Amino acid sequence: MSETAELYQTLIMDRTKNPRHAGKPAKFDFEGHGENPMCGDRVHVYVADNGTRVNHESRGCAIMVASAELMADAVAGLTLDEVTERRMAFEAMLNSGTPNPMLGDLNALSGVSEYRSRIRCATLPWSALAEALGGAK
Amino acid sequence: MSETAELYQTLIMDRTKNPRHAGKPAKFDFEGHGENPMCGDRVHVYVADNGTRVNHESRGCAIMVASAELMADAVAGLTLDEVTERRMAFEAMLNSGTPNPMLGDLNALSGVSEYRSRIRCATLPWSALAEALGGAK
Amino acid sequence: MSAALKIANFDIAAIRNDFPILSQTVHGKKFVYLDSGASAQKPRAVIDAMVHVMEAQYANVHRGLHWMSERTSDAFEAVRDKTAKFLNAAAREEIVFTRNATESINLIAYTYGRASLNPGDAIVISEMEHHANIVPWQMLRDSHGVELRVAKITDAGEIDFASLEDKFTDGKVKLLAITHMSNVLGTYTPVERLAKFAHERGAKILLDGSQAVVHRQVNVQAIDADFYVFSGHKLYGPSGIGVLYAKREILEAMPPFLGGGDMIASVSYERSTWAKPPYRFEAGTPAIIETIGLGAAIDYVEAIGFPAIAAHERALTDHALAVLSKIEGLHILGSAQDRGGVIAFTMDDVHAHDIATLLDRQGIAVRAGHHCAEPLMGRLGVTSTARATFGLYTTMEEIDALAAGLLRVKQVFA
Amino acid sequence: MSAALKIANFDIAAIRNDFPILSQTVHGKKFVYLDSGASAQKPRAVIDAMVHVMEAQYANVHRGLHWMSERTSDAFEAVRDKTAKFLNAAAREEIVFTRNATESINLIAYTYGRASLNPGDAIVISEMEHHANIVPWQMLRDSHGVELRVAKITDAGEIDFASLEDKFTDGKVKLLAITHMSNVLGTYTPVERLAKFAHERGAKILLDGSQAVVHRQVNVQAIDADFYVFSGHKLYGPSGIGVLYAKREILEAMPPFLGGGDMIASVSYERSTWAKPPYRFEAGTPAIIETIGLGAAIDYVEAIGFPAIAAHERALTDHALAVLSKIEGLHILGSAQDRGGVIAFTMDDVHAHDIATLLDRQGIAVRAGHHCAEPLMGRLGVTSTARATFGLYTTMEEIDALAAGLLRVKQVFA
Ligand SMILES: Cc1ncc(COP(=O)(O)O)c(C=O)c1O
Ligand SMILES: Cc1ncc(COP(=O)(O)O)c(C=O)c1O
Repeated sequence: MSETAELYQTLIMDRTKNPRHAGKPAKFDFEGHGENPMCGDRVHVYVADNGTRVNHESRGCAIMVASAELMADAVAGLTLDEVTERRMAFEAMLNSGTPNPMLGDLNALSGVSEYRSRIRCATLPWSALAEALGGAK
Repeated sequence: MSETAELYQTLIMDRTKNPRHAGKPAKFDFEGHGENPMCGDRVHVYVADNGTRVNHESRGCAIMVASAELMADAVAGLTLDEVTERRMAFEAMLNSGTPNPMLGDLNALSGVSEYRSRIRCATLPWSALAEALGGAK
Repeated sequence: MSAALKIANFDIAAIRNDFPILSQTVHGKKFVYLDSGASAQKPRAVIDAMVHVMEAQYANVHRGLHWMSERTSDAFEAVRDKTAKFLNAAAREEIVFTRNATESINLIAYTYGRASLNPGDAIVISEMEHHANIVPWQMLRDSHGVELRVAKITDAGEIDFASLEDKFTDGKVKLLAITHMSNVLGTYTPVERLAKFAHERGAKILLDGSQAVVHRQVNVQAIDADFYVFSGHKLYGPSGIGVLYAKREILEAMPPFLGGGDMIASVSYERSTWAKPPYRFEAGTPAIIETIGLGAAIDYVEAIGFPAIAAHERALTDHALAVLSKIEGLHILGSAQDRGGVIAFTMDDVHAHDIATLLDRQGIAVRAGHHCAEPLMGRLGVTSTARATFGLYTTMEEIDALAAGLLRVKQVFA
Repeated sequence: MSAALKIANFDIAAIRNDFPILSQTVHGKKFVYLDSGASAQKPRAVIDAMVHVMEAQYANVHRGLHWMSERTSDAFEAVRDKTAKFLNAAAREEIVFTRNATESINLIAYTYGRASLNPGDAIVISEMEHHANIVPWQMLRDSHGVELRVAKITDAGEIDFASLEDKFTDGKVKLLAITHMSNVLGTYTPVERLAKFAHERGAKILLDGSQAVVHRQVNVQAIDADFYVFSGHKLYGPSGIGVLYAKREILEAMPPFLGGGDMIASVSYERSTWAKPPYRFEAGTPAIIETIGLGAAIDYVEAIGFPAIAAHERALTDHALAVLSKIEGLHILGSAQDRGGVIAFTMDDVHAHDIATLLDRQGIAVRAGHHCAEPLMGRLGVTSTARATFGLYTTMEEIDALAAGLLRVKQVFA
């Protein structure tokens, strides 16, 4: 099914099916929520251990779950400013479809740029994270 | 101006400019009112002398005034049933455009059939008359 | 595979030729449009009718004495006659033109609702309504103090008459507002029975015909509907035009909705008086071109005929239910006895969004989401579903393509 | 006779070629359309844009994840950007699509009016409003207990600022709702001054731009308009599509108008929450094809450019005022300093209906009646008038044809 390879590639499918950061941790410092009213999808993000661990509880599509997973990988241990920087670069990459070396594995989501209505799926975990970190300021 | 001859013919123009039945009589038996909300035109009809005389006060277009005039000619002295019969024949003639021998001079208005939006102008005096004669029943 | 071809007078190839868009490709694949329930494609006849107005016979309607205006008014008003005949209304004056079904329902809520319902009165809807038949009544409830009650549906997706009876027992219900066909479950509701039910209990009935009118001959007099609404764009007509049918005596008693030109008898600063229905409810310049387009759509559908359309769609639906239920892990929502060509489904471990995107990559357009029926999603225990809907141009092959496409989706998620 | 040809970049012959309908004949005569103020004709570009949607790129908007729906949504939303730019709005979210100017004004009355005006507050309109800017306020007055005040116009047909001042003295006025250009007198109102006037007195201002937007570049930020409304069909666009501009913070605070799909954030039976503007005010399937047609109309007008359009219409109006005022017994209504191509007139001893019918026989389309401005007719001491209105395709020759036609009308009534 080559025509979908660019979006539903191995990395995304793998992380959707075998999430590494799913579930609510026993202890956490901050939490944030994201919800897409258009489809009812939602994600809850937890930041624990001084910002070195990010978890999510997700009810949504493969793109959203994979995005939450890759985000959790990408932001662990970053400063607030660095998180903001990643988020902006990530959104720019989703809009343009051009991978950005700084984003590493997050570039696996660049295919979303061809599906404008799916961009929200990919950004939802980041909104939830921003809400969580709003409490950290 | 031949192209308008069929509607604004001599009889109509003559009766519009020199009405014979215009004005409110000193004494009358019945009266009725007609008004076209779309343009604000109005006609008031008076029936006097036992139905042998019909007058009108008109504020409206040439078609309406001529129609009121020719109506006043046509119905003077008729019975209620005959008036109703004339009215129905007149309206049928306006819709079809086919003159009806029974209608005499009223056939001068047959050109109105080509101007659907003007049919109301020609029938307004007859509505006013019907209202007046409603009181006669 | 060729069941559709057996239907008398129904030449699917010729019909597809009437719809220019169907020969498009998407992502280099044949375009398979299974989203007609959201909005249908337009036949050449509708496009041509609209072009004709704009090229040869256009002016504002009603107010003009000149030739173009008279001809345009005639063409516009002829569609009112046509629509009245289409629904078998008793009179042309019972047809009000709106933008869409949504506006039609809101018009009723704002006029009939505010003038004829009193605080303490109740309105009943069902669990399978579109937001268009929920939100206007909530707004009326909140502004006007009426009560909003929701009658249950069965697990099969049919009206639960026991629950309905229950909602009516205290005698407060003045209006039953209910769909004629669910846009999620495909259920046709028993409208004659519902109308009788409501009338026997002193309530009026409003039917949301948005989906039904496309698939079945509707006879508002036989149903004894008080209100019936639909949208032109789902009936192969233009966007921007909808219909509200209401019984004459109801319309006569209704206050106006929007104020402005054409809906008045006279205007003075102190007091204005209203035109008779239907004009009382049509303020301002109407959707002239679109109304004429709707007329062409009605002609088109009637030329094919509802017996043939219904038979074709019956065959499509049967086939789709058969092939889709063979796909393991796929769950079809609803199993009403009387159901039509609207099939919503979920798949184990695959989100509806992903189904839609992966099908789209194969040229197949389906919808995914809550289908403007969030409360129904809750009732069904899902948050969103994929949905395939059929039109008169849908083929058996397209349904097979859907089934094949879904198997590929499963592979990706295997 | 060739004044129009002197305007840079304005090739009237080429422009007329863009409008297929203008080459029609009526009663065997060249078609002279002088009724653009009621509704304008459509250029090929608008017709083509609508056909393109229906033939190649159509689906319902906003809710679809598939290619056709995404592309249609993009095309639809691009018109919102275009319209925002056209009016120089500060943000695309300030543009709400409606059916027409009439619905736009009613939307404001139903939402802003009911939520932000209180019994005892007053609304001021002028003596030269269209029914669309009178009746919605009367309805609000009657349902909601606000007061409706009418500021006078001068005999020339301009806003009487002394009278306006008078209406505002008690500080109760919360809204000034006034036309940007009279559809009878052709008067342009001094909108910047009016906005400043209203704002200094604590009132908001709504401008009815139905006529003005066709002839002049509108800049809602420079005007500082709170609300601005117009219809697509007068701007060479399709019927069935209108625009409401409102400042963002005003829209944000407004409750919804119609309830249904697309205007919600979430729906449950107990409580629904509303989408952000502009979607909050766009319930149900919008006029998709018509919105895209409006986009093409805006492109068309902007490609010609308002400087050229305004210069052409200025020349037409000057010429028309000159030749018509030479006709004995003909009376032009209004003589504002700043006036445009809308000329209403009466003739001694000839009713407006008869003028229209006799001109129509010569192929010339003018309007006759009260032009949806009955109270203004009263102010002017007439019951109806004839009216010629010009569009960007109107020629000097057509104005001469009108003058010649009117002389023949006089002959018939001589
Ligand atoms: C000044 C003015 N306001 C409002 C309107 C109403 O426009 P519409 O009928 O398109 O809603 C018109 C046109 O009829 C107009 O000329
Ligand atoms: C059952 C039902 N009711 C109402 C609507 C609303 O139709 P529209 O958006 O055309 O107003 C729809 C379609 O979206 C529908 O399927």
